[in-house]
Amino acid sequence: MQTIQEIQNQIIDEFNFFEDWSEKYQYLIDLGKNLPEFDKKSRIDSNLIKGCQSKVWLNSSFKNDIVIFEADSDAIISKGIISLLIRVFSGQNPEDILSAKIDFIEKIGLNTHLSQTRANGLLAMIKQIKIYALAYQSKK
Amino acid sequence: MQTIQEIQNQIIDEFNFFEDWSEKYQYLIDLGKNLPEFDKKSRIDSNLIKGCQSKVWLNSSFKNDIVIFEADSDAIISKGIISLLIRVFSGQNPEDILSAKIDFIEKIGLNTHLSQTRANGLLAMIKQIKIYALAYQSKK
Amino acid sequence: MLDVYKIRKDFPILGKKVNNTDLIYFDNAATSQTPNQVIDAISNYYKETNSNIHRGLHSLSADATNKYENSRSIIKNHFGAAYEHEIIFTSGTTHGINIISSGLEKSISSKDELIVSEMEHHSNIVPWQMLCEKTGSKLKVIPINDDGTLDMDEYKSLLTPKVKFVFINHVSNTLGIVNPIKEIIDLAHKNGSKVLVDGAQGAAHFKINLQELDVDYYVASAHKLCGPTGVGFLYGKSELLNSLPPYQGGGEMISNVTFDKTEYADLPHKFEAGTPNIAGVIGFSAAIDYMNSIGFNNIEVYEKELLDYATEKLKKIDSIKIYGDINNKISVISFNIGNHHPSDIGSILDQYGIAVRTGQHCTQPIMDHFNIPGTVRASFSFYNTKSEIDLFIDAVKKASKMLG
Amino acid sequence: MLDVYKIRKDFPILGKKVNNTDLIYFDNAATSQTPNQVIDAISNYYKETNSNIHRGLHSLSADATNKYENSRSIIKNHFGAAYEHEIIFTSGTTHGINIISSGLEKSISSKDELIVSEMEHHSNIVPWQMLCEKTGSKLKVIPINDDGTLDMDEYKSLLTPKVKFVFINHVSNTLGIVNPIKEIIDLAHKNGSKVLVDGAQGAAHFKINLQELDVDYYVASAHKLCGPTGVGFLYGKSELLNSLPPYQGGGEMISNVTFDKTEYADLPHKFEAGTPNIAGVIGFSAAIDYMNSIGFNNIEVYEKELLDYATEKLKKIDSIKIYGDINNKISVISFNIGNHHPSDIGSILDQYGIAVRTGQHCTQPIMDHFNIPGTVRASFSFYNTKSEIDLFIDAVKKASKMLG
Ligand SMILES: Cc1ncc(COP(=O)(O)O)c(C=O)c1O
Ligand SMILES: Cc1ncc(COP(=O)(O)O)c(C=O)c1O
Repeated sequence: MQTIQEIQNQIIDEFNFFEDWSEKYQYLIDLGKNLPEFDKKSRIDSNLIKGCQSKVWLNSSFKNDIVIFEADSDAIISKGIISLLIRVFSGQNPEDILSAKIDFIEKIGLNTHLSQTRANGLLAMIKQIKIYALAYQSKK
Repeated sequence: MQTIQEIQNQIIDEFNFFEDWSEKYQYLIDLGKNLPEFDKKSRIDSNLIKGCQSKVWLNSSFKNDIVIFEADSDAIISKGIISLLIRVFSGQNPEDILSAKIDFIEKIGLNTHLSQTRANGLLAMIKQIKIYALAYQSKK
Repeated sequence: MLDVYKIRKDFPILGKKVNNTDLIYFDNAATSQTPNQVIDAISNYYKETNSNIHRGLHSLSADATNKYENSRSIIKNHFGAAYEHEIIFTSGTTHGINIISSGLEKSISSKDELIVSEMEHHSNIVPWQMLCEKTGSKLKVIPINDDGTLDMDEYKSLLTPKVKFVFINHVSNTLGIVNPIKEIIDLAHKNGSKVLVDGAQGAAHFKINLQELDVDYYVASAHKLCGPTGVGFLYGKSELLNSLPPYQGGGEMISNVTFDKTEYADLPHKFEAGTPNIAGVIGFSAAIDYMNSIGFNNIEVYEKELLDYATEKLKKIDSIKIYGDINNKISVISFNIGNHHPSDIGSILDQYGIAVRTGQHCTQPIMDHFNIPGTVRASFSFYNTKSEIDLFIDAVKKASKMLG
Repeated sequence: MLDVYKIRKDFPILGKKVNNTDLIYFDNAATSQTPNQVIDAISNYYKETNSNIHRGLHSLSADATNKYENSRSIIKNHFGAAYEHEIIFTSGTTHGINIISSGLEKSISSKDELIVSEMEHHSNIVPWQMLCEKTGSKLKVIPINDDGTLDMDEYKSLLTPKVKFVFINHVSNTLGIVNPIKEIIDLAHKNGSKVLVDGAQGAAHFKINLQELDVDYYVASAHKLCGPTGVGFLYGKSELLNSLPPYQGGGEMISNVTFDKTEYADLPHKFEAGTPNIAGVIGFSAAIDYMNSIGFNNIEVYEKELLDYATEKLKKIDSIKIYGDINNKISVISFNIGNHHPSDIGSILDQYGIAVRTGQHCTQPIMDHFNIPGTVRASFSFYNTKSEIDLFIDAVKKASKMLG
């Protein structure tokens, strides 16, 4: 299993190949389209992340000291971004998730998605991922 | 009887003699000291003008189509200024009081006493003088 | 006629680069940009006049007081109020509405009804919901038609004798639709109801005369009409404002304080507790002066031209749906393209340096009406140009194509 | 050490002429002056970043949001709050106090008692009188001693189990006296009472740590600490702020609006309805940064030096009476000379270009205590100089002589 930092570096490398922002966005859109949609019953309010302009649902489970995340969104670029987040966080253990420093979003140039606002959900989403990890950690 | 404008002009002329502000203020202070104080029973709240930082009491009476003003203040410079106002307005008829344009205060350089503020009472005082005049006019 | 390229020089931000391209600012309904004339009025206040007002007798304080009160006159004159003291400075539209909603707590009872519309901004819904909760009164809602206009027949039938107040926006921030507020006010008055108009969007785009409208209360924000943030005004008819209790307690709003009894000051001070946003108020009046120097008629004509130009071009785009596409509206276009999420379109436009707003625009009930998660909203101002619109149309097409 | 002549260059207004002489600004307790660093922060906001916050996803809005929220961090760090969301931006001290007084309407009952002091600013009296009127609760007053200090024995005996809240200023704006708020807070907490501290004067002159103070609520205004008008903050412990109902309804403070049910947003947004004073908040944090670059320790030491220098010289003037002439005070001197009316002294000082405040300073109960119509109040800031004080002393002597 790769570490969180290794995966982030890999993503950064991948994005470095793109010549301009439109290629990056096209890639995110493709990622978004390829991320399987939740079935209706997982798109429930208790899975909804507060603070997203688009709706984002996040689901998690915990087995063998490892957290599995699944997510969905009604906006496709958000879906692309969260598919990257899932790639980074899903399959890691709670401790590593909690201590992770997430820098790939800035480094691949998606900063505006990171503004400190309730309306833009990326920070809210990372926070929710960490809250899940904390919950699982304390369950152990 | 001089008109309101004549009296104002006279006051402006008098103040033109002074070389600097301190002579003007000394004159106002002297005027203030010479204006007779109200007796306690005229210093009542119903004669008090709202909107003065220092307290100003204004009294009026009406006889032979002429309004007589008396005033007092707990601050001496205010008293000096109101003694000028009395000189201008007292003994005039209501119509002339109502239509008077008061410009001597600016012209003798007491503008700061004219700021549009409740705390500085000169405007409030002129307003009250006009209110009295209006009341007497409508009584006729 | 208005010389837009000359005007643009007054707005330093319009020369800015965003994401390596020229900024195209089409988010004017959220907040307008600020000309040098306003920025300088604020800076100069701090450089030359800054002082607390009303209570001081030194020259600086007298100057600051005069500038502040002179701003009140400018705003009173511009909006055609009868008296200076009918203009209360607030921190914005929301604050103005809340002064009234909290002021009505004692005079509204559980037998009374209040009317809002389905197209209100949350700021003109939530305070009335809170008032209803406190007083037990009932909130009734004028629905909108599918073209976005108010259902006026429904309004008339909602106007029963129980209705004490009607709360309505002058112009919808989401749809741009201009409501027939004169008719709404007249009908309400015949019914014995009072009307508060939320003028957050109305005040910025055409000249209004409060006395002719005969409106009871009117509120607006400076930041929507080239003015600074943190300031706005509440207009109320004297006798109504006088009948309300004060909103906040503090300095300035009292004339006498002892522990036994406190007397409140007269209008407008009764509602302006504490040190006000002095620089903001002075900036506000500078903004009004600035817009008048351009001329509200010119602004109206030119913005209409931009609106028509953009609407026509947008309509040619595949699967576009414009909400509130009627004639009588200001330069605001809310739309969606196919099933694309508005935030996806907005994110891509941002990469082209184009700032539009996406989402619900604080009007969730409108979104619920159309059953959509939000819209893309482009709103133009008199400093925008047709060539910006061309670039915008181009970018919308590209975004739609990227999203596939 | 602090280089006052270098610092003065940051304040353009200090070079101003008033009545043909150099301005000497000794009205700092009413409002402080604004350095270029703050003026520029505001101008630059309008020139480069101006946009509505929180709801937008375009770059400009993201920038503005980050600057706004970053200001919250700066203020949280400076005042030592535990969390960002414990800092609520207000339009000033008065607004902050009113958020709490209106928030307590439901939780205070006619059996409860509230405590204020005789030296409070009207802003920290009137809202509690209004609260008592609405709830039937009782307002009790800590008297002051003749040296201006609080009668702490009386405070202790007022602190009965019925007391729910104590409202006290950190520093008296009229007397300059620094109250023993740590002791007041600890006694209140032992009694099960909460404490709101009015920090309008406190925040500007020394560094405070909210967590160490363990204060429940703390309020202040930016315009008293080199910041802009129309902005301030309310600090509250999370659990207390969470337990209060929202103050105003509007945009930003809700998370979901339908006509059936509206959900309120989390802290701090719950209390920040409507478009906030974005430029003001950014200017506020620039002011904090500026003052920290000078150093609050340096400020405290230097202002004490000015205070001692002026006090000593003033005391030599015939028939002068200084109110609150104790050791533990900030650089504020309230005085009268003989029976001269304070406004007479103030008017003459103004002719010398010296701005002092005269009157009641929004503290009528203090005036009633000393049975005077008001005082002359000279308040110094770290950008004032000893030679200004020399000129002031001279002018006071001349004024006294003129008045005879
Ligand atoms: C002790 C004190 N409390 C409250 C206030 C009110 O502050 P503001 O007018 O900024 O709301 C002041 C300022 O005048 C003050 O000095
Ligand atoms: C129609 C309408 N009402 C109210 C508001 C709220 O204005 P503010 O945020 O300035 O208080 C807005 C602005 O967003 C608006 O467009």
